This record gives sequence, structure tokens and C-alpha cells, in this order.
Amino acid sequence: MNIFEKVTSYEKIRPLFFDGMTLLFGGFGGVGTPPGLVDCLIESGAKNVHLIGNDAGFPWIGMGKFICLERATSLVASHIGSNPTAGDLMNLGKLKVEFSPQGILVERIRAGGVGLNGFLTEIGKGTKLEYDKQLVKVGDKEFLLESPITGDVGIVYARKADTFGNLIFDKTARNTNPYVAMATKVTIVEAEEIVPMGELNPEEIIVPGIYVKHIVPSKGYNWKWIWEMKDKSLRSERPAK
Amino acid sequence: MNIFEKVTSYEKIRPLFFDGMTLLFGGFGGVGTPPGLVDCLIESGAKNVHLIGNDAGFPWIGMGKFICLERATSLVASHIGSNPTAGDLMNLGKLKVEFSPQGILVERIRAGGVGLNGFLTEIGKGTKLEYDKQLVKVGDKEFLLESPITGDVGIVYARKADTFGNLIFDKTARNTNPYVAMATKVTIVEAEEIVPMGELNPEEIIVPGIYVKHIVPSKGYNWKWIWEMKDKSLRSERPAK
Amino acid sequence: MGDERQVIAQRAAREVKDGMIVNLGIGIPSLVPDYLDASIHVFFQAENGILGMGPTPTTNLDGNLSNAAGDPVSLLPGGSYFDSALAFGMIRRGFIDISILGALQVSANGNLANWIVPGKRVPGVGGAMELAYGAKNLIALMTHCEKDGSPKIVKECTLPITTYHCVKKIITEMAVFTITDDALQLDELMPGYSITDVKNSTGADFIVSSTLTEK
Amino acid sequence: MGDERQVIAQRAAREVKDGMIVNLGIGIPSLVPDYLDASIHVFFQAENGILGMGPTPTTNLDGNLSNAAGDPVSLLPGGSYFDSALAFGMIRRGFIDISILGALQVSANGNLANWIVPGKRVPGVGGAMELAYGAKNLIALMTHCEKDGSPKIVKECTLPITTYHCVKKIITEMAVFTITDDALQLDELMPGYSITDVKNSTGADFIVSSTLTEK
Repeated sequence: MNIFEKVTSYEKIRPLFFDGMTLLFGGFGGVGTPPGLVDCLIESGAKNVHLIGNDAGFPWIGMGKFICLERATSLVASHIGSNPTAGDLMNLGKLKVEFSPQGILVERIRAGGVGLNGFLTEIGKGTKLEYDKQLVKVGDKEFLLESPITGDVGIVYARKADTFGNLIFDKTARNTNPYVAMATKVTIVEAEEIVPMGELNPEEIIVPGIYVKHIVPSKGYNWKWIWEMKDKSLRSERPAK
Repeated sequence: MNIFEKVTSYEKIRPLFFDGMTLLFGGFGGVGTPPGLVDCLIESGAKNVHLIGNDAGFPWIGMGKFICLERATSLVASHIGSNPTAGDLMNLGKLKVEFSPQGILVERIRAGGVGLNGFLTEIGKGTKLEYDKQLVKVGDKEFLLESPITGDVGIVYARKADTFGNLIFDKTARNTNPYVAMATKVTIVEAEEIVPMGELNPEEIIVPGIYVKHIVPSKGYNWKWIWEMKDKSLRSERPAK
Repeated sequence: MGDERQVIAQRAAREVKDGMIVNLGIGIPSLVPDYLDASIHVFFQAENGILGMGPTPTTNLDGNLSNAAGDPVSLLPGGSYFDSALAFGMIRRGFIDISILGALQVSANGNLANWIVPGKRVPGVGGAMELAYGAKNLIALMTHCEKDGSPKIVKECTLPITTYHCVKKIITEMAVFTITDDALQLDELMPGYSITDVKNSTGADFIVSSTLTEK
Repeated sequence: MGDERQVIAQRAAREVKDGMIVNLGIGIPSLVPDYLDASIHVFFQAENGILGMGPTPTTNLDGNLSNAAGDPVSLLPGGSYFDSALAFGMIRRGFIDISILGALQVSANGNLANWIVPGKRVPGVGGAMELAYGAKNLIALMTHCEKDGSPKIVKECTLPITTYHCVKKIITEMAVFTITDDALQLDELMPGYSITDVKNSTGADFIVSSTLTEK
């Protein structure tokens, strides 16, 4: 493999998704979740997937589309409120949901991405979100130990990528994407624009290409539909299986 | 105080340095340590200072200049090899040095800067650098607990600042500066160029202005002397007190 | 109901002072900017990774420029984009001067419940725990009672807690309370309500501020 | 002595393969790029926060563009600048294909000592612990013996340890060793040295590779 030439096609990406994998996805309320790669994941047929990402998206947007197909076994997320189907599946016992405070979740993904073995926080202490997390006493204070998160596969949305995988992002579509890129064994990037090496300002690069395995060109994003749907009920309608 | 107008003078900065303070400084081998603010610190007369930064600089460059004046009580750093005076002061018992692995040190400063309460790592385990750090058992593995670092005052070197304190850096002069900016109560920035709000590309801003308290214009940097000194022995000559 | 929400938002806007860094939750808090005086210059921050949000754009909506609720926003000069980890770093480290959150229940000692109604509503916690932990000042906005009339200001929350001892002020359509280490204190009555009205609709004991006068 | 260092660096250069991400320590490792074949395209990374370093510039030195030792460098197309925390994130997480470090002592089981000679030399550990922990392949370069003739390849390090069980290969002016879970193995002799020479200058037992032939 030429590490300086990582651009490939959705056809070549499809077999990289596998049954039982842990899949990390970038995005926040669907914004910045790579729509072409979610479609590719759906086409791959992969099932029993363990999902980790900020939220369950909307039924038609972000990871929501895949969750509604009932091929995810578990989800670690900070909220699922924008995707009622995710809540239904959870209540039916078909989707195991672990809630994590939003900032703690992205920090756990970062910890995985930068090779740390966990961190301490007071956030969530004494609440239901403590789950069975280990407590660590330091002096006379007790903290929750949050474990690092890594994944088999990660999907990331970027504004621009060069062929080495150096990435820059677009406004608030950056969100959790840089850390998903760092924390997964096989990081796949969907980029709005792909340029030769040397065309990105080295000062502006947010994710160095070292973290990226594959790059596909984006077919465009779909999340502005969220507010273009004047009838807000449409936002949470479930797609047909 | 107008949070959108933080530009001030060295004269106004000088009294912010105080005896016994914990001072964090950006920079790596002197590159990216704000030279004007080090001079200002020297002029302030502050003593019994607890220093935390990547290294002890060179005798004439970076924090080395201040260390040679024997007004620092302690130093947390990853190495002091480029400043023989620091080693002498340590061996004489005049400077308490705690060594920290380089990447762990900057991560401790980040932890302080982002409000985490410590992190776990295997790095340094079983070595002299374990000091009396707490061990935390997770499953059947044992990790070192590294504590977060924060400071009373932080000095930072930036390529450009706007008047709110949004910062961008220059090449490898970035190094530890962003995290020093985040981890200190009074963050003071020396900027090569100061521009009005709106002139920096919001996508390129590395440190949002929220973290910055004061900005002074730089009078220029001095670290390229490191390699301009053809007689390498000059690099480690001690300045007169 | 719509009116109540506006009344609450309007009163909450008075808590926002010039030069503050402000984070607004979804629901009633998102209405607060409509009531800010033009002389007030603040920077709104959102958890997804933006500081210095400006007004909702009316044209040229950009799908990649939104607040934490996914609604379109703009960016003021001096604003910046960053990742979500940094956004929460600011929040945990205390750089948010004021966080205004919607609430389901608040207890007399400042416990906040706003993330789940077990068996009914499963929104998830989002960034509420971090905001409640880190913000210098946390204000909870809610209608005073449930639709069935049961109080939302209570001795002990019956809903799962988001964060303990974090709410500093409660604003409803009936009243404004502050919560100190010692007590829940009624500070203001909203137009049309008496102390007795508030007592009848509140599920916890409270003291009445010495400066409060019924109109 | 100068020659020995060049011999070691030249041999070490053969460990660097096309497409690798490489981190070089100070001292002898910094000489390695001089011996890389022009057909080899690699990205050099440094701990201060740079990936894709190019050759030392001869004009227009930029004080803000240096490697971890503070020496001037350039940046290749596709290279990037970032902060030191991210630089070490790459290192800990195993994205450095090969780390070539100078050493003071290496033990037969791969323990590395390279940060302090108590009472004499106090350089400090720098980034060596992280590199030794995270790099996929760690190669230690050193002259075979101290100036007084005492061996640097030893049963147990007498100097303080940097990292345990991390060195995969040792290159000296006399020989090349690999360290496996089982043993220290002599793989190659450098020109002019025999197995007996190496035995006499090495402070630990070793096995000899079956493919090694004395010339």
C-alpha cells in the first residue's frame, strides 16, 4: 500500500464493514456524519454492529438511518432524543443503549485515540450514568474512572482531504470527527473535496494523514434537511425497512 | 474589563508575576517560549517561582535565562540537558526538579486545561519517574495515575492574536503553547502580530480567545540563535547574574 | 403555554450581562436571545464546537453551521470553530459564565433532573451534566407545574438526577427563586401571581426574600 | 569515533523502508537521513509537533521551524504542523513505524537506559519513554563500549531504566543484535569484527543467528 495515495471507491470500502464490529462515527445531531459512508454501511449488510457516537441522529439523517434497520446490537451515545425509533428499540430490548455525558464521551474517544488508559472525572458521579464504572479515590475525593474507547472501523466526514489523508473540516461539521479518526483501526474518510499533497496549508490541518486508511469522495450531504422539513413531525418519521 | 479588548503593555503585565506563583510556560527547547514575557518576568523581580514547562531551555534562550537567576524554587520538565546551569542548581539543591515524560507532561497540562481530574498510563511505570505517583488497578493491570496541572500564570507565544485573544501559531513554535493557554488562571500571550476581531479565519483558530486574559506585542524572538552560534559551547554558557 | 415560555425567556434574558460567555440549552432557553437588549454584547457557545454564534440566518443557510440543537446559526467576527472535546473543555473548566438549561424537576437544594422520564421520554443527557458541573452560574427554566398540576420544584427529585447541587436560580412563569447553600428563596413574583399562588404550586418549602413585595 | 557513528547510522538507514513513519532521536540517529536511498519516501515525525520533515534548509532558516532537537528543518508537501500533545498521541498509539534512539545501555531482554547518568549527566528523559512504549519497532544505536572499554550491552542495566522490554534491535559499530522474547541474538557482524571480538565486548550472553557467517 502506498501511504501517500489512499483514495478509493465505495465498492472497495463496502467489504471493510463486518458483522460484530465496533464502529465509531463522527457527527453531532447528524451534522458531520458521513452520509455516503452510512449508505455504504447499510449496503454492506453488516449486522450485530456496536455503534459509538455522539447521538442516534434523526431517522433519515446521520447514523439514525442504520439504527432503524435494527442491525446495531448496542449504542454508546449521549442522547437518542432525535430518533424515536432508537428509543423504541431500546425499550423493546432490541438495542442496548449506554448513555455517556457528551463531553465525557468525546474525551473517552480522544483517550483511545491518543493512547491513554482512562481518565478521572466527577461528572456523572452518583447518577444513573455511573453504571458500574470504577471509582478511584485520590486524597479524600472520589472520582469516576472513564475508560478509553477505540473501534475497529471509524467513519469520518471532512471538508477536504489530501491523498495522504490530511484533513480539514467545515465549521460545526468538525465536532467529534477528529477523534473518531484517531481512535479507530480502519479510519475511512468521506471528503467533500480531495486534493493533491501539498495543497492544504500545513498550519490548518486538523487531522494529520497518519490516522487515515481510506478516503472516498462525498456525494454531498443531507443534514440540512433537518430544518428544511417545515413539518417537524417528518423529522422523526421512521424510514421503511 | 472589555473581554473583546485584551491588548496591553509589558508595564501592565509586570505586576501580574508574583512571588511563589506557579508559572506555566509554552515552548520546546526555547522555540515558542515568549522572549518578551520572559524578560518581563525577570524585570518583575518575582522569586520562589514554581516553573512548569517542557524543558529548561538554553542559558540564554527560553526559560533558561530566568532559571539561571536562581529565582525558581522548582521545575517540572521533561529534560534540562540543554541548560547545564539547571543541572548544577539541581545538584546543589537550589532547584527541585521533577522529571516528567514529555508527552505525559503536556497531557497533564491539557488535563488541567480541559477540567479532567487525572489520567492513567503505563508510561514510566517501574522507573524512577514513577516518584510517589498513585497506582490504579484496572482489571489485572496496574497504571500510573497522572495528575492534572494548572497554573497561576501562563505565558504563551503566538504568531497572531486578535483583540479577543483568538490565537494562531507558527509551525513548530506551537508545541505546548495551546495547552499552557488553557491551563492557567492568568494567561498572557506575546503575539508577533495583533489584528482586529474578524481578521483571523475562524476555522484556523487554534486557541479560542476565551482562554486568554492579556495580550502584548512581541519585540521579536531570539531562538534561532541556537543554531547560529557556530561555536556550540556558547549555547550552554551561563549569563552573568 | 407558548406565552408562558416567552415570559420565562424574557425574564431569563435579564440574567445575561454584557461581556458574558453564554451557553443556552434547547427548549425555552433557545428563546432567550430574542429578548436581549441590543446594547448587550455576549458570545454564545455551543457544545458541538462553536463560540460567538450570531443571529439565525434568513438566507444562504449552511448545513455545516449549526448550534448544538442542529438549528442554523451564523458566526460573529471574533468567533471560532473547534472540536467538541475543546468545547467541553471550556465548559468543564469554568469558562461559561452562564448556562441556561431547561429542566424537568429541580429540588430545593439545587439538584437538577432534566434528561430522562423513565419509560416515557428518552432524550438522553447530552451535555447537561458537564454544563451543570462547570458553568459559573446555572439557571434552570421551566413551567412551574406539570400539565396535571403537580409541582416541578420539589423537596427531592423523583426523576433521575442530572447533577447534584448545581442550580443557582429557577425561573418559571410564576416566580424567580435563588438557591443558596442554606435555602430555596423566592426572589420575585411574575406578573399576576401572589406568594400564595406560588406556595400552592411549589413542592418544597421556601423562604421569601426580604426585598420582595407583592404588587 | 566520528567514523563509528557514521558506520552505525549507515547500517541503521537500512532498517528504514519505503512508506514508513519514522522518529529519530538526537545523537547518532540524527545522522541516519544522510544514508537513506533516494528511492525511499518516508515521513519523519518529531515530538514537538511536525510530520513530514524534509532536508535541512541551507538558506532562509526559519526560527519557528525545527525538529525536537531545535535544529532547522523543512517541510515536505503533505507534511503538517500540530501541537505536542497530538505528536505524542501518535507516538503512544503506535503510529510510528520505527523509532531510532540513542542508548547508554541496553539489557539482553531489551530494557533501555538512555536518560540519565546519576551524578554526571542530567539530560532528562524527553520523549524517550513514550517512543519506547509506543513505536512499532524500536532500534537502539550506540557505540559498543564505553570509552573505558566496559560493555553497554549488559545482563541488567546499571543505569536507571527508561522503558522495560522495548528494544527490538541494537546496532553498534561491531554488530547488529535482535532481541526476541527468548534471547539476545547476534544477527550481523560489522566489517572488521569477529564473533569473538563481539563476545569479548558484550556484557551479556547471546545466541548467534544460524544465517550469520563470519567473513
